[in-house]
Amino acid sequence: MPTKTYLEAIRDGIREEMQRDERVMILGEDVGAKGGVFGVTDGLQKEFGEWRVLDSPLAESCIVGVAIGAALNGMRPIAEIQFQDFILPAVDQIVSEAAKFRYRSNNDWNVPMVVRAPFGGGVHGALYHSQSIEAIFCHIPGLRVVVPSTPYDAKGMIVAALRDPDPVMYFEHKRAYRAVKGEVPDGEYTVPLDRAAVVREGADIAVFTYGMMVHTVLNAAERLVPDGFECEVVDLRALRPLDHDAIVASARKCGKVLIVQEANLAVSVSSEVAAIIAQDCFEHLDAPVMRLGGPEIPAMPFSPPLEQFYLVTPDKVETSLRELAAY
Amino acid sequence: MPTKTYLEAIRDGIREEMQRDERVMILGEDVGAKGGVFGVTDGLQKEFGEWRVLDSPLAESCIVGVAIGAALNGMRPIAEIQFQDFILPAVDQIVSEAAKFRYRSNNDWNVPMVVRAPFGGGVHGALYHSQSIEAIFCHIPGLRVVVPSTPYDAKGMIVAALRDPDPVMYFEHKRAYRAVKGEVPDGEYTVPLDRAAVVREGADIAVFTYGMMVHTVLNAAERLVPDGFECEVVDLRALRPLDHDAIVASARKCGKVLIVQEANLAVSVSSEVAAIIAQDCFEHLDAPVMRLGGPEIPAMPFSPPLEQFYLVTPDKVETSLRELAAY
Amino acid sequence: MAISETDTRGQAGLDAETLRALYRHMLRSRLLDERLWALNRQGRAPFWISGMGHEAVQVAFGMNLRPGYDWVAPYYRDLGLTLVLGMTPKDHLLSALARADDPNSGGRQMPAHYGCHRLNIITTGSPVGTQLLHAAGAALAARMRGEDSVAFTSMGEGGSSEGDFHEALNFAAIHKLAVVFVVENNGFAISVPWDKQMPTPDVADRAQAYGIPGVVVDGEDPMACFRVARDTIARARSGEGPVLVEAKVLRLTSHSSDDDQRRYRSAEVLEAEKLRDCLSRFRVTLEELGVLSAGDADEMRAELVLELDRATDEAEAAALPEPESALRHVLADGDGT
Amino acid sequence: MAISETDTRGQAGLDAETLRALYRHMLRSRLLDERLWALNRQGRAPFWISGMGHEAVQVAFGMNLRPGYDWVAPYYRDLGLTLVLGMTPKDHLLSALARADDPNSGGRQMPAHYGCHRLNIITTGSPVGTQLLHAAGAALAARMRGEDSVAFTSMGEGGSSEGDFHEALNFAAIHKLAVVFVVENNGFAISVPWDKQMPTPDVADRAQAYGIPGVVVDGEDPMACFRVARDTIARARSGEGPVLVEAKVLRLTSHSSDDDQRRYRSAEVLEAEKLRDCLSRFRVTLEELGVLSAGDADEMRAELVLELDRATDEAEAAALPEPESALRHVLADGDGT
Ligand SMILES: Cc1ncc(C[n+]2csc(CCOP(=O)(O)OP(=O)(O)O)c2C)c(N)n1
Ligand SMILES: Cc1ncc(C[n+]2csc(CCOP(=O)(O)OP(=O)(O)O)c2C)c(N)n1
Ligand SMILES: [Mg+2]
Ligand SMILES: [Mg+2]
Repeated sequence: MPTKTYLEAIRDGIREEMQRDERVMILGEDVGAKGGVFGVTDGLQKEFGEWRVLDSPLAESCIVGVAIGAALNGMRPIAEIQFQDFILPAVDQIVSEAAKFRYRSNNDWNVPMVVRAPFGGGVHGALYHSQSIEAIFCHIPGLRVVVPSTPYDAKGMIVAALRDPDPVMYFEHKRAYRAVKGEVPDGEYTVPLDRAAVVREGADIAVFTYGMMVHTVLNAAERLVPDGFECEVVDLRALRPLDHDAIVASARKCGKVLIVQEANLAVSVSSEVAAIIAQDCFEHLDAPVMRLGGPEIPAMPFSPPLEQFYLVTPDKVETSLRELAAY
Repeated sequence: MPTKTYLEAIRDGIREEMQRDERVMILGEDVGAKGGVFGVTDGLQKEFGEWRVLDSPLAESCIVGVAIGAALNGMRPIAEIQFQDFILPAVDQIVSEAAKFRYRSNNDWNVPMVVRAPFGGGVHGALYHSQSIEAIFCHIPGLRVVVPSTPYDAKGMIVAALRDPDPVMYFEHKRAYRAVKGEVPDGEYTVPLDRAAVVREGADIAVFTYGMMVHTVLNAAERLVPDGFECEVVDLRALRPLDHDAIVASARKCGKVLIVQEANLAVSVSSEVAAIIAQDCFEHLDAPVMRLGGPEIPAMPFSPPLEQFYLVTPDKVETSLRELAAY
Repeated sequence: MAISETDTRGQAGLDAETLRALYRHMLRSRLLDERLWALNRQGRAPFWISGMGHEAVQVAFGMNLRPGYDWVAPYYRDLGLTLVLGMTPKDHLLSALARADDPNSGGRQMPAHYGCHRLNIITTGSPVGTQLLHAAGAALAARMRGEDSVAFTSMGEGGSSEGDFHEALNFAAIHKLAVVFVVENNGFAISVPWDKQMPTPDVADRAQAYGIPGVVVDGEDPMACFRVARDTIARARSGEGPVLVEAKVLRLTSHSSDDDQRRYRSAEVLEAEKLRDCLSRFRVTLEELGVLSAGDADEMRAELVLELDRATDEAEAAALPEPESALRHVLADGDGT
Repeated sequence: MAISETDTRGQAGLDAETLRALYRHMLRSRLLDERLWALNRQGRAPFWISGMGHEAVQVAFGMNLRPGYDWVAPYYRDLGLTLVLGMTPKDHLLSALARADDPNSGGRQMPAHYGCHRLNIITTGSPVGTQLLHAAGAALAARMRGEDSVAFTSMGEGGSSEGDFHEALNFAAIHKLAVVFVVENNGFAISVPWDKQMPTPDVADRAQAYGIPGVVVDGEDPMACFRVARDTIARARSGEGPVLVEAKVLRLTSHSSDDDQRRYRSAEVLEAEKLRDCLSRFRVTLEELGVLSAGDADEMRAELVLELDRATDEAEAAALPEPESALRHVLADGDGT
């Protein structure tokens, strides 16, 4: 199997699906000649033309609202938001509209649309190019929210998202684009949009995480091996709906739980995972359900010492794991 | 002390603060001659004039964005959003702007603004006049989010909000407006924006809730008394930041916990309260941390049987409490 | 713009059949609307929001659209439009009574939240203004496939203050999409008068910002509305790009059944407006023109009331939704539910 | 509109001192801008986004505003503006080097996110377009207190596609607020050319939607910019309401240090644009007019480079923020932190 970057895997998935299905189109800022600010759509306008890879005006509500309309009229649009931070002007179109079409029409209408956006920090992106605000969408019934962490999943999930009949929020960690490489099959395959993956097996501590943090956690997990602790690492992948059964299974198996995310903790994915475990694994727990995430500050600052202070690092994860191990 | 409705208490708080402080102003749809769609601002335009009680265009981003600008230039604006459901076009101004001014300017600027909006269902408001989407804002550092449940708190907290130097989201349960009455002192007082309140003491089950659900829970709690169970009911009031110590204290005291809200549960205030308890009260818990809320559907439907199905009622709370009691 | 507003008196090119149909559609909408108010006042329907006074422009556009081929992103006042396109009084009665068979939403939404896939009427929510972008998107898809369908979308003048208004007109104009934007300007957004909503008297002025035609039409003049509808839809269909139409209409009722406009509008003004009602004036015009003869209008009314009575009975007899059905159709269900 | 665009050649009413100041401010901004690029290219500053080519209009407006009295909601290219108002090269160097004493944000934001309470420069975030509403709000407060301050706000032509653009102009026009909206139209939003952004060549056309004056000015012509700035600010200050100014400018660099415009723009066009650069042409003009004599410009430059060198050294010597300080100033802290 060829080895690809996370970014290449996303692009391959999009390109192949565009070749297979002429309804698939991309709408967003700078997606055309520039190929997006990170290069995800590089070359696609040349291959598929100006309409199918359309440079939108600088207006996020327009990008999503137009994508909704196109989806209603037979297209399979990708609405690309340049940075997750800038998705907020489109929140009304996503939450009030896309998420509610099927429900409010009693199944008469649906919106097969994918909203893609890069999130996460550690790239000197400062307050507005580093955010992880997926929690907002994870609260909203009617949406799917997914975050792949590997090139394999990135391709399989973008294809699955493009075939899903409902709106899918597909968030990409921008630090993973070039830093994360892995094997990616040529040709067609999908990865389900509602299943977590156990990416490391263990019986001592269950760690739930997603996105770039999967790699951070895997790194930290290895550091405990010499001391005889085996972590089970669960890549949530599907943030809405969450894979309830997988979460409960790993938490029960290990009895100790750490939840790790880059976003700040309050009212976030980590909160929901902890709540599920507190309700459904009570009799299996051997320790407090611990969480590790960004501090409760508005966003990741620019200056290197501040950015570093914000980030969840393997060291910080290791510290939490050791605390749990010792409990 | 005079008895007032929840609605009158809010209006009294606003009116008195407008009399005391000429920087206080109101901007929103229909706030003027009509006095708001629920009548909260009734009479205020007559008393304070067209500028200080200004009918805005039908544009929520404008309402909040202009309020931010006015706050920067010395005013203490209330941005009134007609229904919480319609706050979404303003999410960018609230989350990207208001919530980040102090932080991003390193304390050089701040936004003393109050955003008011009615939330909640049970009034045949259907999908877009019944929502409880406060969770979105509870995730966001830089905001305060409060929900009073009594007329006393409603007045004290709106005054406190208007004196707070940071943006405060002040959500009012629309069913409480006329249904909830209580004693409200004449004249000036404030209620802190970051403190929960134990509204019923008990040692058997701690129930955490807010808004109209406080009354639903209090009703249900009484039904267990004949069986010898005393619930401690905690009105969270402050949803961001949450009153961590009060939550931990009641949870530890009772060892059994139920969290009740009208909003759907996933990634919500209930999740965060459960996560806090799962982490900080582990050794004191005698039962799973239970949650009760709206179903995971996009919003509360219109038709009476559907609306009734959605609502968290005293019966449903009672069932959960009995389950916990029997555990 | 190219579309001239010709003399609005006389038949002006519209044949008698068209004129009778125009009147009949308007009357049908009005009668249903009155019925829905009555049901509300009797406590049988919890909510109604009316199209009274807006019928002429709605019906005129409806008659010039191709149902099920063209795209329609309406707003809550467009009762008349949906009827012309093929929805029925019974459909809307089922909706107002929140019955399971309400085709708009299965009783999930408030009445007047229209939607019908078969007729390409895009489901509408309550947030004002969002639908304009959906129309632009539908038109984009049609353009990409080389179809000549038109996307119609409408809103009040209040809605034109939302950012989505700008974003939709801008996008449609950039790509010369076949979108007909119609603003039904009744001078009020609930209680807020137009001059607190916009700095110029005409929403149509905004067309200049996008280099597209802006047309103002007297929305109480059905014949003028018909011609503007016919010409603007034809123009859009021929590929000349979007157009913005502003119909000056009357809101003959309070904003909705929850509102009482006497709180913020004077009794004299309200009285005076009744005299300008499109429906009664149009009847007089058509009788003067000989398009309707003496008993015609009354006969039409009687026949429509009959339809309405039957529809009301059927709707009232229809079942409410099952409580647990509230859980269905959040996402596509594997089991087809 | 009332403001006539008079002959842009000749001094046209501007005295030599004003013209020299105009040139000097522009040069100061350019030199700082070049320095910031150099620091970026040397790997000492992680990011820069430039105002090169936009200086004339920025400086012209800056010179006509009253610092600390008027309100300023700028955007990231407005380096020149902030310098005229009273910020210093050192301020921005501290910012670019993410130092603790960066007055914009204490090293929290990317450089070019301007803010200074003392000067009424409202802190800017990255989301495009939001600042226009803040300017309108500041002007509303001023209007309520009866003050004659003006709120200046600026953005690119790309930003004018956002809904907030419409909402801000609409609100300001309804209430005749003293807001001067300036669009620095450089023809590109990152890689997206203006014709994918808007349907007409001039953003100024949008003024018609709000019944306010729309002025197009050659943003590479400092004297024309100065007159437009002077007249529009005076008009706003006198209570005649908002105005929309569009300056046609050149983006002489890539969008930012993360972009390479050669990917989407031809080498010939880029070469040709250099010849239209406001700065070099203005020097020639001023020398022809005798406002600058032979060595003047070089002397100015030498003096400004000296200032810049010193500022660079000081900024590089300044401390980075303490890591834990990241936790401060989320909400007002009781302890005054
Ligand atoms: C985004 C949003 N904000 C507020 C409302 C509440 N609301 C419903 S209708 C309305 C007034 C609409 O006025 P206009 O657009 O002129 O239409 P009209 O009702 O006059 O036909 C308002 C404020 C809403 N539905 N959506
Ligand atoms: C809401 C939002 N969307 C996207 C971006 C990313 N972005 C930053 S600058 C820019 C282009 C701006 O173009 P324009 O307004 O013309 O200003 P210019 O840079 O040309 O001066 C984009 C898309 C952003 N900062 N904010
Ligand atoms: Mg109206
Ligand atoms: Mg530009």
